Amino acid sequence: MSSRLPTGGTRLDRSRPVTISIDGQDVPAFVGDTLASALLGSDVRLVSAGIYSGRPRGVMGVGAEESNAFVQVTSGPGEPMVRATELEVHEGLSVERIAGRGWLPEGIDHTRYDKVWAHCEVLVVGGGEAGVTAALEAAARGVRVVVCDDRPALTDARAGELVSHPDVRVLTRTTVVGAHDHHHLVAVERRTDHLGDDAPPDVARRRLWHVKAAEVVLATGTQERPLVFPDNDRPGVMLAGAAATYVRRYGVLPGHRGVVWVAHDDGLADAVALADAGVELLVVADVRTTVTPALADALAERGVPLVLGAEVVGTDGDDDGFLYRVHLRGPDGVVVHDVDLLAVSGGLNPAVQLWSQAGGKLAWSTEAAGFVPAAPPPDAAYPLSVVGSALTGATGAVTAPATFFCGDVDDADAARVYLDPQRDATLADVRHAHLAGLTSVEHVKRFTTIGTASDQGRGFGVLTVGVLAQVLGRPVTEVGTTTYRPPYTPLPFGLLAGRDRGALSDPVRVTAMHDRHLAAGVPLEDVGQWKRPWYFPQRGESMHDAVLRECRAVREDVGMMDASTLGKIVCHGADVGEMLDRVYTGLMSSLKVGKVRYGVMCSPDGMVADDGTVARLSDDEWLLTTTTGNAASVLDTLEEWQQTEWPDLDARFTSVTEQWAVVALAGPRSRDVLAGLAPDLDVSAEGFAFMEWRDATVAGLPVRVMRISFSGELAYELHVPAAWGGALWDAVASAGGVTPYGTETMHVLRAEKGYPIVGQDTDGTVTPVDLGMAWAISPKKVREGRDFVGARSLVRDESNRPDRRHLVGLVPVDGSTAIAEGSQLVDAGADLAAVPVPMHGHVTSAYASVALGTPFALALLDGGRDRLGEELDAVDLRVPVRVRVTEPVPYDPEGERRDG
Amino acid sequence: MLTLPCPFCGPRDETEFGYGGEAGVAYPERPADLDDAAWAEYLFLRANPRGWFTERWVHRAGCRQWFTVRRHTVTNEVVPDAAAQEVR
Amino acid sequence: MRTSERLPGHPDFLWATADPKSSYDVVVVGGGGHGLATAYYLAANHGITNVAVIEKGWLAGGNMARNTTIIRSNYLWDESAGIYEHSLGLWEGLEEELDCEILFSQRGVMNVAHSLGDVREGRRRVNANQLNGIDAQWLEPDEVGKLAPVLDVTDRPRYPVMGATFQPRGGIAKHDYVAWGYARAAAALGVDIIQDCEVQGFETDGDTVTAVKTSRGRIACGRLALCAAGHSGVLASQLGVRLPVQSHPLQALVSELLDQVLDTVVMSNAVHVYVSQAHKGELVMGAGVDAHLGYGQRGSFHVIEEQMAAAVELFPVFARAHVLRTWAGIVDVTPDASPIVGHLAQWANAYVNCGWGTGGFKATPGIGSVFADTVAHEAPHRLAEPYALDRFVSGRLIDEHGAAAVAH
Amino acid sequence: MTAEVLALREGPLGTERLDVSGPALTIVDEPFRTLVDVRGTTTAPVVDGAWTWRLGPDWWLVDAPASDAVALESPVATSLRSALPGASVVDVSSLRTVFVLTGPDARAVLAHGCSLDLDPRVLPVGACVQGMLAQAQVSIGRTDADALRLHVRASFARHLAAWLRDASVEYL
Repeated sequence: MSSRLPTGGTRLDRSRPVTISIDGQDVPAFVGDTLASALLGSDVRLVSAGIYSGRPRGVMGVGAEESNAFVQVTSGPGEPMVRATELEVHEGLSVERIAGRGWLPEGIDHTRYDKVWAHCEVLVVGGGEAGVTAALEAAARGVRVVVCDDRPALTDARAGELVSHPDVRVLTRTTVVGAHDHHHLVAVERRTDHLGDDAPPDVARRRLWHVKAAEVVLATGTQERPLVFPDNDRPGVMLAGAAATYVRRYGVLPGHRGVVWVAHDDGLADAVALADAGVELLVVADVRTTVTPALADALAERGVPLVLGAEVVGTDGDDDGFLYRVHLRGPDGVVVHDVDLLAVSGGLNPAVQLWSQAGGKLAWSTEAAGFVPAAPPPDAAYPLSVVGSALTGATGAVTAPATFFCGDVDDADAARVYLDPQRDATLADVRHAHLAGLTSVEHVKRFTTIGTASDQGRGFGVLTVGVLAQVLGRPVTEVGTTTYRPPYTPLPFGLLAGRDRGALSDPVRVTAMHDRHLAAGVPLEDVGQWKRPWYFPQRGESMHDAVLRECRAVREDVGMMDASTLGKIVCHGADVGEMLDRVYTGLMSSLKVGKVRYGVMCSPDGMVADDGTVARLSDDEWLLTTTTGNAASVLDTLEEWQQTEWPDLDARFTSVTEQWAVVALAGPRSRDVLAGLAPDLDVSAEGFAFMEWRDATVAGLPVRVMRISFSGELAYELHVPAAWGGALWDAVASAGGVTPYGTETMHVLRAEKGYPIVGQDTDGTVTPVDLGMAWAISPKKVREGRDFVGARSLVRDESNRPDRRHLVGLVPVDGSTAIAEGSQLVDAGADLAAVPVPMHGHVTSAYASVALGTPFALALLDGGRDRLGEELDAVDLRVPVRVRVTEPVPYDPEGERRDG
Repeated sequence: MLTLPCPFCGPRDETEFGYGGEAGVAYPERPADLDDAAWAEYLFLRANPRGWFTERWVHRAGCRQWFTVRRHTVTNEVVPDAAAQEVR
Repeated sequence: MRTSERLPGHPDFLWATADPKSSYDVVVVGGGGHGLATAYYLAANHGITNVAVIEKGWLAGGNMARNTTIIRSNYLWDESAGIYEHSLGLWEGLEEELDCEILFSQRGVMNVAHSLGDVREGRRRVNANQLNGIDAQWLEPDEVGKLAPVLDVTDRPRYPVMGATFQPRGGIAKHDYVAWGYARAAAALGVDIIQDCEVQGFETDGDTVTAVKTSRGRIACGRLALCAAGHSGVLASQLGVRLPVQSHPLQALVSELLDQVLDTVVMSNAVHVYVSQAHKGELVMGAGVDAHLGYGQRGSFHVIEEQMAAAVELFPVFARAHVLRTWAGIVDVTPDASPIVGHLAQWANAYVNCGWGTGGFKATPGIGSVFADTVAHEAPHRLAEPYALDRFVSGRLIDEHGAAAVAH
Repeated sequence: MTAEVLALREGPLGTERLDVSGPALTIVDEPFRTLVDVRGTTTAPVVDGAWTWRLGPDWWLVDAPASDAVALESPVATSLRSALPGASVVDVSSLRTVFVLTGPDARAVLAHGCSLDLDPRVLPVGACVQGMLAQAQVSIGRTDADALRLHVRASFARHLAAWLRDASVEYL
């Protein structure tokens, strides 16, 4: 028997019937229905079950207050734990019933999720009468207004005026879920969920709104709350306001024969509406002993008996557990009624969640028998106000704790008084918590899990506080409420990720030569956000072989690499030299124009923070390079010191990392290659010495050439404005026999020379001295007592303990076994089973070396500089490799190769 | 998301800023003259009040200026720091 | 419809809320996990039962109620491995010790590597752990995929999985059960648990703290033990001590209940998320701390969004899960990301235990026993010695930043 | 909506961009097309058709039409540098990639990934803001009622282009 009325239903489009299914059973519906209204309209009363008890559960409410009816959507992309009262139907919607717990569909969710930022002077949450009034008033002031409402359309007569106003943005199907500091409000707009397969493919299904508002007005209305009694969870027990709403909005009779039990005037009005719609009301009961006469009269006119001072003391279920009898205790004793509907209403809770989230205080109102907004959030710079019924709750409510909060139910019955049906938590659980010694509402919530389910206690929360007050024998005001936390309604992870998925999840940074690398099919390494060529394999070549070949080319011939990711900072000003003296350990102010110097930066606690080169371009222009990873932080550091400590220094810094593409050209034949490309440049050892730079025309392009080496070989860095980076790469590549190499070979070559990589051979606990770079600390500055960042820390006793970890080299004693990065160093022959095994250091870098003819490693070793020649075991995954400690510069320690 | 008052750019989202912790911790005039304890105080000791706090931010994604605000560490109320509001 | 198993219930009786007496041998300030565990071990291990735990709000309502319950001991440095492994050992016997359920589940904790640098650091840590006798393993991507089939180990993600460290003995426990278990056991041994009792100041005599002034009156103390996490700095300042501690919001969230898809704990420092699926089925997740100081127990929403993006990138099936509730704790962070344990500066009878940053929950039994020992013997326990306050003067730091980038 | 609502133009070449900073500089004229030494003595010869965007209290971005010069530094930079002694003038033509967004929905597209308020009442023609867009640092200037000029560091340009394509799909 269908309970769909032949006419009516303000949301329905009866010209558009659709078919949906639940657990494979087809259910007819109309566009405009929710799943809940469609199921009620077809007398499908079972929607879900208790998570532990398996007790049948039906639809209880009509909106976000719903605490029972959650389903798994299985059509479209699928979605777990969807509230039936807010799920709009569409042709083909398919759902499955679940017992309090959903599942994650397999596979990638290809849904388009979207975000938008909006700015306004006034945000109005809620588009009912009070909200529309507030919005129109604001709009009349000529300011930007955003109105959010979670329904499909505004129903207020003035909605058209509002929507057409040029400075008003009305967002429907939009729920404001978070009120964060400084009036940052987060809302979710459901854009195509109701369209099913008709949804345009390009339109994002859901959109997360970030609204920044100068002022927020909450017109969020109220949420109906139930009354509690034994077996209050049966399908057929509904909220009275919800029952009336199903009639009005969806043309659905929520039952045919019913009892209404309420505690406030709005509930009586709902009873009148149900009677008018054709529900046979056997009796309307009110917990109060007096009610507004007009409402009593209205019921009397309809022949509906009204019993005052009454309460439901239990229900009976049929074989399926569905409601079929109500036990109502009135002044004349308990009467049993055969029904299929019990509509209850304990009052209307002001929807104070956003108020509370924003820091507003709540106070118990006896009048509303609920928590109402009290003191506003402390931050007066961000005004927050409440209008309409969200301020006051229900009308004509009275406090009647004994009935409200089920005080006199015996313990056996208390186990069937559900205070959180979704979690199957009951009055008995609250009593148990009390007996266990708990007195705080927060403890009781955790003990019983009440209020932790999908509805977050919206329906039952106030009742739970009342129940607890009763159990504790304390006033409600002393028990207090729990804190409301965002989000107001659950948000999909995917929506929060928005576009930040896959390739867009973190920016991919590329150099000017990137297309060349892609065309060459080069494996790329993630270096921070950058994609860098890792190695350049020839056909069929392994990484190992490719790297050995590339290394050999640089050591014996000539190679090239894309070094564009190096951080670059140009410094202008009369005091740059002084500034650099203060932030580098070395002396920079003495650097002559045309020269380049290596530099180390420390943090104030004396640990190595970065290294790079400093080139003096003119009297007042300098170019710094930084490691790829620290480009941003070095600029930040320079600006911070200059702005906050040394504003008197004339120094300005501009990042030019992407302005310059850089080709590193390295190897004994690099001079010849450069000479061929730059016929006008004097490349002789005398004319262009190590650690100098020249501006030159290279392959017809404007290039700044620096004679710098990160491999120990004769080498140049060619810096070109990045617009010509590709052209320069092509020119060098076609210069004849130049082998391209990647980051792996670069690492091998620098390690062979003992050049540490900040962040690999250091970890924030290593000083320049530990690295064997005492030479990078200017003796002149030390002699003259000139400070630099980190200097004071370097003279602490701790910084000079002889057993600090020093950078050393390692080679396998057998000359062939590879050493693994991350190995820990232990005594040679140590019993690895006799834990703890004392550790003396660890391997920071390790490679095969074609130049050395042996694998080798760099390591940080306790007191390492005094242990040269000592044998240790380098242990990786419990496998020891016997190693000998060496100087950290295994290759060309005299530096004879840098001039070619 | 906090909104911070950049003295040059105006109020902007927290995501554009870098945090600089307590304001007014000056680099010592002559670090070499400090004993280890005094130096450690400069390096590591910062106020951590539950309440009003004067702190530094840098508008990293904007004008790159450092500035100072007073913020309440419980309520997150923010007011520009009068002493530090010399917009150049 | 498939129903679920109920979690084990709580004991019939937990603890009786006490009113303060005028004097105690030891007053523990802070009724979180550390304070309760300290009180319990003072009574259980050292026979000191005239102890009060005073808590300004409700018991275990601070970080204990707000953390993501990850337990592991695979820290890099020997000092850290020492205290956390001691703690893990106690976790393994805790249900028996406290005689109640704590839902301790040793489902393993993996920390995923996404770059060559992550791999290097991960291997370094595994090797250090193994040599310290800690059950650490290195997993290749296919092994990661077997342990966590919903984790995408293909090359699709922006930062593909290149391996992981794994500690099989790591896992999770149920935080309320743990705190209440300690409270119950301590109360049973005579400890007074006093809630809604806020410290307003201290009385001192020479180098001795003689009493705690509270919102519920003066409480004389023989010894004072501060276990107030993010509020430690505020308390210490009332005794004229400055602590190198900064208090930051740390956010976390849970999803709705879902059928089990993840049987281990997964952390990613590089992609900045950590997640487990708790006993009832909810995904419990967190990310990094908010940059600014904050005592408001809330953080900024963009941190949650970034964390969700990371989660969906690593676990594509999570896209359809829902964030049910978010919250924040107040973590107290030191300059070297290691805790401060020991004497409170010049005070002869005052001790401090703070600065655990994101490591506090997993340390609970370990530091409870070690701190109780320190207070009982009026000298630092062997495992607490490295964590003395004076390390910031000497510079002998225990830098666990690598471990704590996204610890837990 | 028409197919013309949004136009993207990307390219490292075609215009010149200069980063100009220094305490001695200010802007005097309304269209913000001239930089003047604050002492009022020297007007920088910013070429016709250039935009000068103010990025900070003493920091400007000069956005000038292209020259054909093949040089380490653009000729505009060289002339500005000599005209503005004491200023820091840095050629960032290759550093900053330009995206031009035109059409009535240009602002709406950016709002999908940018928390900046780009309302013309807040950002009038000639004004510029810097902030984050799709995890990249950008500056956005308004050149016309329906036209925005967006600068991003070149290494992020492809990422941003991909993002813009995705974010604008509902508008095209």
